[in-house]
Amino acid sequence: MFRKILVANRGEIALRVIRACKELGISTVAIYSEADRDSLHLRYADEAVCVGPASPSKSYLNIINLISTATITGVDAIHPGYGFLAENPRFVEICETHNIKFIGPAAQVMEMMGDKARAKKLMKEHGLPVIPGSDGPLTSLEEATRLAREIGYPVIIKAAAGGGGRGMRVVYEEEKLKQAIQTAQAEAETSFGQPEVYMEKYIENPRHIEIQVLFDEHGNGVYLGERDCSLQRRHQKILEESPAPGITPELRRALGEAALKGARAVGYTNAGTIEFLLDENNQFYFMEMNTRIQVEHPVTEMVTGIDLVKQQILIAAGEKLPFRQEEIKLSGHAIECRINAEDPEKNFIPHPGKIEFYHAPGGPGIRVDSAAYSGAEISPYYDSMIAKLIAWGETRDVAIARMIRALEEFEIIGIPSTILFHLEILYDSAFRKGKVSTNFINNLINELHSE
Amino acid sequence: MFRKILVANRGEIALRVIRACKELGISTVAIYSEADRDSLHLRYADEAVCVGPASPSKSYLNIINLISTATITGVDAIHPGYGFLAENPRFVEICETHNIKFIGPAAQVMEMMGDKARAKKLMKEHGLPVIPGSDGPLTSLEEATRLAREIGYPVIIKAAAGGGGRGMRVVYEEEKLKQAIQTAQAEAETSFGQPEVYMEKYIENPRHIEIQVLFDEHGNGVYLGERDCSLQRRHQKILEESPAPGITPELRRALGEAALKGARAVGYTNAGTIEFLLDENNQFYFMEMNTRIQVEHPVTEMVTGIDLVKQQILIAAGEKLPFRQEEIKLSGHAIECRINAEDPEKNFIPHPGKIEFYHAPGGPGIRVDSAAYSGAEISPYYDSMIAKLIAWGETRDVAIARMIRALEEFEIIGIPSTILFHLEILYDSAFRKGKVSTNFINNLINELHSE
Amino acid sequence: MDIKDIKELMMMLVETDITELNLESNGTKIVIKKGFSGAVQPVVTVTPTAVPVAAPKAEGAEIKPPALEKHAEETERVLGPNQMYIQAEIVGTFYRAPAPGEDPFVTAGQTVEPGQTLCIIEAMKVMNEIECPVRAKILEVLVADAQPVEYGQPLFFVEKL
Amino acid sequence: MDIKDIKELMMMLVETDITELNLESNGTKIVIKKGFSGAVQPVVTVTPTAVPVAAPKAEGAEIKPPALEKHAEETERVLGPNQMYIQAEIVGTFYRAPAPGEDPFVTAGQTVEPGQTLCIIEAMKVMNEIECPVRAKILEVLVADAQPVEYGQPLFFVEKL
Repeated sequence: MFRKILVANRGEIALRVIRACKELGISTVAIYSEADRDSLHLRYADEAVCVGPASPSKSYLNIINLISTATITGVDAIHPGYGFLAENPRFVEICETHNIKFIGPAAQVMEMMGDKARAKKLMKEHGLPVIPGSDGPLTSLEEATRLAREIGYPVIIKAAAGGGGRGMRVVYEEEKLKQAIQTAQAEAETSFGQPEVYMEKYIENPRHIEIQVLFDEHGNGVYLGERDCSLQRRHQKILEESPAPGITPELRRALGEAALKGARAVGYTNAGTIEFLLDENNQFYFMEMNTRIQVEHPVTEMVTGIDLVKQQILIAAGEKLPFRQEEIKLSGHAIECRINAEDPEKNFIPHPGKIEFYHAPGGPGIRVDSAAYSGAEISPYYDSMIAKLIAWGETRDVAIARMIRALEEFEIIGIPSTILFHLEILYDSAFRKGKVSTNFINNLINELHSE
Repeated sequence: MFRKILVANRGEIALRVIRACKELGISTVAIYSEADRDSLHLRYADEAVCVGPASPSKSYLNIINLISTATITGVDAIHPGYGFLAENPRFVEICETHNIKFIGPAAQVMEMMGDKARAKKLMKEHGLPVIPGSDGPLTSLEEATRLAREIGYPVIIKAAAGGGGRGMRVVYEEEKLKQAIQTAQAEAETSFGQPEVYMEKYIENPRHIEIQVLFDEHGNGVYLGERDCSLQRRHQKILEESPAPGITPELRRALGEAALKGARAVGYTNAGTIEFLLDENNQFYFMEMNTRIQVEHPVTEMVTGIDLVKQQILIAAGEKLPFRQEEIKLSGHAIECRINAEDPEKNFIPHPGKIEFYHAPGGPGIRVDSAAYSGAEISPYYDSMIAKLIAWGETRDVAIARMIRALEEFEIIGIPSTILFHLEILYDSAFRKGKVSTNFINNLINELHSE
Repeated sequence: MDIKDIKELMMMLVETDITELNLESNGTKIVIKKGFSGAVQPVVTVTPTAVPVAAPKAEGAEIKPPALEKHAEETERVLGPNQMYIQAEIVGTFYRAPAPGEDPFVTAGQTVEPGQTLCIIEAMKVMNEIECPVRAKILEVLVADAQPVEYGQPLFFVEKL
Repeated sequence: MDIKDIKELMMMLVETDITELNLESNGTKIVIKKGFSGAVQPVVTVTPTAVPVAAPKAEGAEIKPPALEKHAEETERVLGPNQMYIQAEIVGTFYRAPAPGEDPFVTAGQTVEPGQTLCIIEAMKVMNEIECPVRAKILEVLVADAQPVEYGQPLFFVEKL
């Protein structure tokens, strides 16, 4: 087992990893930028090292300072959290070179799955259903036009690298195709440094369903049910739940087995997530694989009772998975609301600033993952998440009722937050019926504006 | 179902009941004394009524003002929480007279079980094992002397009414018997207004094991596993856990069935707890029944997934229990630490005052039930509990590790608390091995003092 | 020493953790203080109540506002000499008259004697007559007939005579 | 001092955290105060850091104190004119000499030229020579040989020449 772990992240996920380490009896080294001197994650760690100025590229993304910190503090392993260097294969390689265990998959697996077009091709070869589309980056307008006719409009143009909605365009008719490709390429170039884009069939009212997998380094793998992450605004997840409403045990098994097959095909190790798109006929398509712990991992933890971050650490330390597929039982229902420092009244503009007063909800079935406290600053340099609020209930209805009362208890004074917007979601009758799709949030916002 | 409930309590248990009501869609009326104007429980309720000055006898125990509040706010039911009027049969009768449903057992059942000597006799008649002793209050020194010889020293003298250690004396030899009885009688008179005391065999190194039961009003009853509440200081519970370490499934079933038999014998309804003493040979003896929700109910909720306070409300509303005994499964292990505003360095003297800064722990497996916040006052008029911290883990070891890291995260600044004392318990090797008895805390305190 | 000098000194306070500077010029008397001035320690400012306020309820959450909280405003008046409140000592329903349709016990402007009945508060079906503790002139009746009152709620605003 | 000067001073109070300014003119008596004065707003007092501090560890919790946090004290010195720190720009191991056993690059009291090597910081097995940015006199070497340093940690206390 590891003796000491460097937590190469900040905020709530750094805290989450530190908590897991403490419970496993492993010492922790936190890193922080000059803007994060008063952050909670470095207070909870055993050691803390300043790795650069506020700008992420000079601190949390500064590989030299991170590796040097790992060396001088003598850690055995690095946990990357999510974001920052979590999906950077070069960083993984450098860790390997320095005999520091990277808690995640191997560099070449990460690299393979990081290239979305390549990953899709690979998964298709291994028999996973994928959305019809180009087999790689589009090379010419002629090819694009022909392909679009073949699979039928609407189609979507997406950047080969990156995500988060940048470099994406939906095209409903041929005359708009050329311009859409050009705009998407320009955005992709600006955002990710690579202009390559690919095309696929656009699915209306799709659901975003993802499967959590765990693979140890001895070839054993399990899936831990699914998460419904359909509630997104500009491709940023807002509310996630597990299990997904209305999913039958058969569909769950089919999704889970597809995920295991895909992960096994690339020799995946550690925790990972396979994202699927589910259409209105319950057909699912492989979208991409995230080779890290996800923001929304707690909903899976709540319904399985399995601590995913501890499992990540144990797997990286060479341990075998302590459970087999048939031992994993889903119990009840969990929902996560991401409470962000954003102003829903003003187009969800991030609103950094000082939290004058902070009081988190408690009581039965409530979990709060947050690095916030009374007096904490939400820094403009990093993401605007204040807290993840997770509610568990025996049923989805109980979880919803519990989440509502917890949101009503939550006190964040000093900066705007998305608490009231989450209440709008939870009171929405379509949501309560489980009628969710990736269009849900936009529809809700339009409804609220028209009122 | 009830439309509106009066919560006849304060602090964390008032909040607990309000949370359950909110999740069930029931409106709430909070009551508060003049000393509690800034308390959290009245902020979270839909309505709040001041019922008197700070002194409990003039506010939270003021039956006239409570019933009048119930009438003018038009509630259907009253939830008494624990303490205050929760075990007062007269109050239950008055509620009945005013057509307000009291959420708890019937008045006559409460009265029967409230008289400890009578309850013990009754349970003995129904075949529950009881500790050998007097069949009722001691009537003469001669009788006491004869009885003590019969059952053998050491014996313990206890007040017939009340609890909490007042009116209790252990006697190891005959020449101390007379004085012990007189002192216990005097204490009983002062504390409970009744001088009656009874005698029983004193068991060395006993464990306090209690069984949670739920009975609906249609004759259905279940037990929800046991709690080990052996860790007590002066008969005040400090740390509770479920399941009890080292209890076999057979012993659990025997305890559970004894509890069901006892409760059924008196026609018990709603949530109740049967306390047993477990000796070093795993023999158990009925001690008493608590006819209310207990402070430590969350550990049972954490391992069963059942919301006990919601069940109390549903039962009182006439619903049938939604589960049968065989459907109740215990999963993992839960520990509760009572964080009190007491100074462990100064003989645990309660230390009311202002909480200048309050930050509760979070993350996986952690639950906090508390009415505290930054700026809250711990009032000298009421009990000194700041928070209940509950940790769940797959195993007892995981729960202990998690509780330790949560205690280390817990920030209460401005008044002393028992946080560090709880850490001493959790690091103790005997505790970690599950070697607990009601002498544990005293032994630990003596050890710490001798260091 | 001119305005520019003073501004410079002030900027030094802004940029450093010096919190206080006293200065007399000719006799050269200087006091410079660092750290938090006065008796105040490091502080975190919060909202005026320092108590979590119930979050605004979202649409659909049909929740009644606290019924009996408004009287808090009442007690915020500045009392003149001899002015006082007569407050509820029990929780119940306030009645101004002995029975429906009858004249109220007292009205504003009236002078009442000690022991004179001011109102009735009904609690647990018992009609409790509330007596005036002093000789006083009723300045204002603060609660409407048949309204619920809580403990400590001001019922009458009076002037002691 | 005219109205414009006074307005200017007032604006300074508005824009900064200076809370009090007294001033007498001819005899030059000035009082400037910063921080919370007299009638402050509602406050919650916390520990000096205003940040939750790790709870004291109980017996058995063998936990090492934060290794690299002590240098915070260093930056609290009051700098004289032309005095400055040379700080670490990378995280790594600090070496005073080109190789073990050799003379240190610089010692206290020494004058160094711009571009002159002050020390080496080893990061990822690369020896980074740290050069002096200005002509300066070394007043103090703040880190011992072969010690780890973090970003922004003061290495040398110097006086610009």
